[in-house]
Amino acid sequence: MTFTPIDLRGIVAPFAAIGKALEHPRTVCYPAQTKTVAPDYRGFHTNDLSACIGCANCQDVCMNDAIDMVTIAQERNTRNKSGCIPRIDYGRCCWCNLCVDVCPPDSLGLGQECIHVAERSDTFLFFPKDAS
Amino acid sequence: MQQGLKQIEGLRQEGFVPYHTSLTEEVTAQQRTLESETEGLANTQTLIEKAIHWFQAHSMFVVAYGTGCGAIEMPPVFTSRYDIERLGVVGVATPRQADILIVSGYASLKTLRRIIRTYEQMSEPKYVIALGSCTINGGMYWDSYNTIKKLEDYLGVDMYVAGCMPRPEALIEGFVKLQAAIRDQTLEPGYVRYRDDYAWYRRNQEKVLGKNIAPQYEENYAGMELS
Amino acid sequence: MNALTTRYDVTEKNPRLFSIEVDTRDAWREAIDFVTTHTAFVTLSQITCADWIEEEVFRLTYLFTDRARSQNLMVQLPIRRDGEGLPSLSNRFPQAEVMERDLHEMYGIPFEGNDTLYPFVLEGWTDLPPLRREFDTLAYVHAHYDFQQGREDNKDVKVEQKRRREEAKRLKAEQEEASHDGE
Amino acid sequence: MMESKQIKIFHGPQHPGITGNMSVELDLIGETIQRARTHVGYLHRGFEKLVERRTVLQAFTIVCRICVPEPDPNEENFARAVEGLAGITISERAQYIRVMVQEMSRLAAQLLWMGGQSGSIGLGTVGQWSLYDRDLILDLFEQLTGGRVYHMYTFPGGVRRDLPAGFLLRLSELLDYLDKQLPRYDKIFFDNATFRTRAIGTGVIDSDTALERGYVGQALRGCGIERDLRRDNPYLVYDRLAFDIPTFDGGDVYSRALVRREEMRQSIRILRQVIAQMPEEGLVMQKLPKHRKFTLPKDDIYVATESARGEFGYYMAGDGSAHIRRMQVKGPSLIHGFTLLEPLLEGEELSNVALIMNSLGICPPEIER
Amino acid sequence: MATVTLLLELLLMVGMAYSFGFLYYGLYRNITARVHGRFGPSIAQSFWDSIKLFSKATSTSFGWMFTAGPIIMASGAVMTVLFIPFFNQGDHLQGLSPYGNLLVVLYFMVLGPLGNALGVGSSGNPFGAMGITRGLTRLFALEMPLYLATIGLMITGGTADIHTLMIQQSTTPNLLSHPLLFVAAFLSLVGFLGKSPFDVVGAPQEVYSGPAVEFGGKFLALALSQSAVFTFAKLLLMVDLFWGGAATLLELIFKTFVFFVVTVFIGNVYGRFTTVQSVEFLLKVPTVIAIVGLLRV
Repeated sequence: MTFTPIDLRGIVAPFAAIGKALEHPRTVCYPAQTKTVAPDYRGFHTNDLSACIGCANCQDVCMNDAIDMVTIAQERNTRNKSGCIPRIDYGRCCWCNLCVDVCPPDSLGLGQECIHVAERSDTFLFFPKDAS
Repeated sequence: MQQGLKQIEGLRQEGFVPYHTSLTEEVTAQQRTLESETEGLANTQTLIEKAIHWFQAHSMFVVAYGTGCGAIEMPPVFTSRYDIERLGVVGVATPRQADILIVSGYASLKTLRRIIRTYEQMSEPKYVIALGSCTINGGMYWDSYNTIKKLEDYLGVDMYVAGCMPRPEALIEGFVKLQAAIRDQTLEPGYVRYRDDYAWYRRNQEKVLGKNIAPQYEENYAGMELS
Repeated sequence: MNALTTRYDVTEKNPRLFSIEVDTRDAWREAIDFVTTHTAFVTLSQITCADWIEEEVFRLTYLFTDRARSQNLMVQLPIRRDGEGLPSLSNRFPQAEVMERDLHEMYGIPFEGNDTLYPFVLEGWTDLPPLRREFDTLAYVHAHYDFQQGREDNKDVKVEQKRRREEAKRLKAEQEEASHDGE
Repeated sequence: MMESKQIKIFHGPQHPGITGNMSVELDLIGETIQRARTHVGYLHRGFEKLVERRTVLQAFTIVCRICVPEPDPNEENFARAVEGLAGITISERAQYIRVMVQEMSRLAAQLLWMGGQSGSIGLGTVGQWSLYDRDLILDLFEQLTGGRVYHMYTFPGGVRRDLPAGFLLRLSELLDYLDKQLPRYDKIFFDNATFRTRAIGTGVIDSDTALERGYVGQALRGCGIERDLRRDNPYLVYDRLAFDIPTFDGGDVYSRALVRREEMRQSIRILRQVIAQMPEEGLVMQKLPKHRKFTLPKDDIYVATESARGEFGYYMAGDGSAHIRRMQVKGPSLIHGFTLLEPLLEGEELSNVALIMNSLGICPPEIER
Repeated sequence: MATVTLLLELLLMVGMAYSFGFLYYGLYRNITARVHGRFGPSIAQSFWDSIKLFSKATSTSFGWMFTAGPIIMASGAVMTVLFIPFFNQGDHLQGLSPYGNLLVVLYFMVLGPLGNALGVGSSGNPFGAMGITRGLTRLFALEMPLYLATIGLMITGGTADIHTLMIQQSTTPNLLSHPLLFVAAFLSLVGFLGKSPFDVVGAPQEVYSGPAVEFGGKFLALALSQSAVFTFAKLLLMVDLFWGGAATLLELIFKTFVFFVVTVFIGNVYGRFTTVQSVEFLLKVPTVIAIVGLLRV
């Protein structure tokens, strides 16, 4: 191991980094300040209930078994032959968008909302937000 | 507690609950009232206890253990883009010094042993944050033979963060909520549950890991068994 | 490449990927010797095994890469599924050691002469080697792990559609009957 | 037999100086390593089993999880393997977009590596800056694909979405920013006397055996062997793009760092060309059958992509059904983590373990899948 | 009566060292954060950390030796502070310095690491043992230049009394009259404060935070507090020896802060040497500088 010749540039140049201290930090100070999520972000599901036909294509394509088809109390779409709408288990979902791709009436979508935090693990079973 | 569970079930049974935040907020609000009625947890703290809880909430040491893929969103959280040190959260190297264990995503069986060992070395009060779908109900590895499905069966988990992977904001939100819960003492901490129901947790652990939970650090570990 | 085509029946999968097929262990040994000494394919990049349970074989693929890293050659060999082994290549290619260790764990193929065949990624695994086709991972999961409760109200949509159609028909019939009675 | 002076420690899995969830078992006398053994399996999820259970198009969502720091080479490999087996050709525009995704992901991975490498010698400042810059790339990915880390964007038959409006403009703004930023990293990191003292002459790879043993990426280019799949075995439209393959002769940690430093500049150069050459028109996604009807013929294929750490290969075999019969992942880390790392660590000081592991870019999830 | 005042003053000195130490630690975190391009925590964050750690319900111990370690460490730091005068004039906050001199201070500076070694050794953690070995090796190399520099000062001043040394600098501080000695001592200070490139002892990426590996809860709190006190003591000693001490509290804060900021910047822009490299460096560069400085005295 040698120190010769003295690496003067290597000793002095790093101090240029101190200049960064004079710049104003560009930190995103969440939660005080939020960054806008990209418009096409793949967040939690939305479902246009007036269009959903309850066909279970989304359930079929989901490899994570994350989608249940559940009977709804009040019907919103007369063309919904099964009377069921998808319910998503966010303990399974991987936000891959495949269910959205196969949706025949294009009712299912992924919204921009993406943050859900809870103390209990059984609060991750949602009906998608109604987008109609 | 039990009653709260039933209420959630009831809400689900009704069928149509339009939007997720309303569901969770309602449920947690109901749970809160139930808990404070039955157990009287809140509002009984003395001033000193309040101060201590405040300090505990505003100083959190996270043990550096990236157990799964969620570990990749931890560097942005801890560095200059999101800078969680603003909230008093810093990373430390060893479990002895730490308060928070982040289980970042799926835990394979081999990792679960190490997680349990890490968790048990941490000094109380300690909290667990579970990141991602995989810790809640198996996530996309729900049919994998080597990952556990529900982390809560094996450890006392305090906060779940949805996502695969969760955004850095979601992780910070998890910390913020945990801080609020510690400060106001509104949660039944996971370590208390783990201590009180140890037999149950231990049984679950033994079910998947066998009788010897501790990792095998015997001499010549590498060449131990030739099959 | 020319040397190879004169001696073996080379299949061209695409302009940069070729494969040769051998049947027996001796032929396999010979092929590997030939490939690594007489052609430019000197790097053992990967050892792969595919389980063809219908044909009762494991199809092993030894992937060789040439010096310029521009072409790949697959040397393929079927072996019996019931514990037939192969000589280890770890003497000639140090990197084969860990690949064989992986395959031994995942398929239970014994590689003769590799003394590092102890557990690789699994710890205390007592079931079938997991990548064999007869190992059912979902059954294993259901036997060993619990899932979250609360999803039992899942409906089979086909059944539901049929039920609702019949119900509608019944309702209509009832209505018609009622209107009949009214007359 | 253990000598009395010898101690055995596990460097990991819960250890700040390890690159991911793995561990290295070290026998030490004092702080000198006598023997190193790599242990993996902490991240084993059985991908290859799960892929067999799913249909081809379903399986695509799972492959990006195989390597967390840079998921895109996995998606690229998977897509190209399926396309190769099913005989799909994709449009030129889709190919350019894929090249763009690859290079952006390479840049992001190199910036992440820079954070790890500087962190391994306790120079946290560099990591803080470079992760910020990486995050800017992730922001662009978010706009493009809808996901920050797991993009699930490159799909058999093209890419899943067209570029959003004004995307290329934002990308070129980012490239300008990075152009200004990279010299700052030179000053604080690559020219830093302490990094040079630590890295020069540490972890030297023998160039004679490097090719035969199947080392890839910076391990090869850092000891003077000019190998890069993008040029040797061109895929997508890399043969229409001009770029250099940087090589350095030292074979040590510092040479590998310099290779990566130069590669970042080359990635920027490639991205600039992509922006200039991107075709205006073109179908980004071919029409595919439904996922249960999409079948692969009974055939096998090997495809490889140059990831940020070297050749990343997939072997894939179809069996005539909608499922994949076998998919095996060959990441750069499998060989680097065992065949290369174990001998390389012997005789080194404990302090250099993190340094060497970071410079090899060992990423455990692709070793054990 | 004088004893009571003295005792009160001693308490005040320790209290001041404790609060300034934590304040500086908070500032260190903030300055570092700014260099990183982020906002950083509140300045009082380190206080909160230590209070939280003291309030931990459990802290694992490995027997009385392990418990004694941090206590010896803390007492070493406290004693060091007590023997260093805060001001160069007046009678107050002189501590025990009239009863001891520079040699006593140098002696107490070694006590802490030795106590640490005692405690950590009994935990049986190999990383802790390794950290201690590193610490003691580095300590030996750090003391060389510091001792040589102080010997130089003692020769020129003709005394080992810190107060006298301070008064002698009223015209030109030693920092200007003996720059080589200052540089040598300052490089050693960087090491003493555990800043890069000499932060081999607790290097998390290497020895898993070294001596502190088994410290949790109250032990870690004690270790943190002693390091805060110790940091201030070392800065104070440097100011006293090379910058003529301080007449007022503000001057004291200013001078120690300047030294502190310089060490922080050095720590921010350099990476870490290995143990061997840092020992070699310390034995070659600062020691040689100190010897040259000593010859020119």
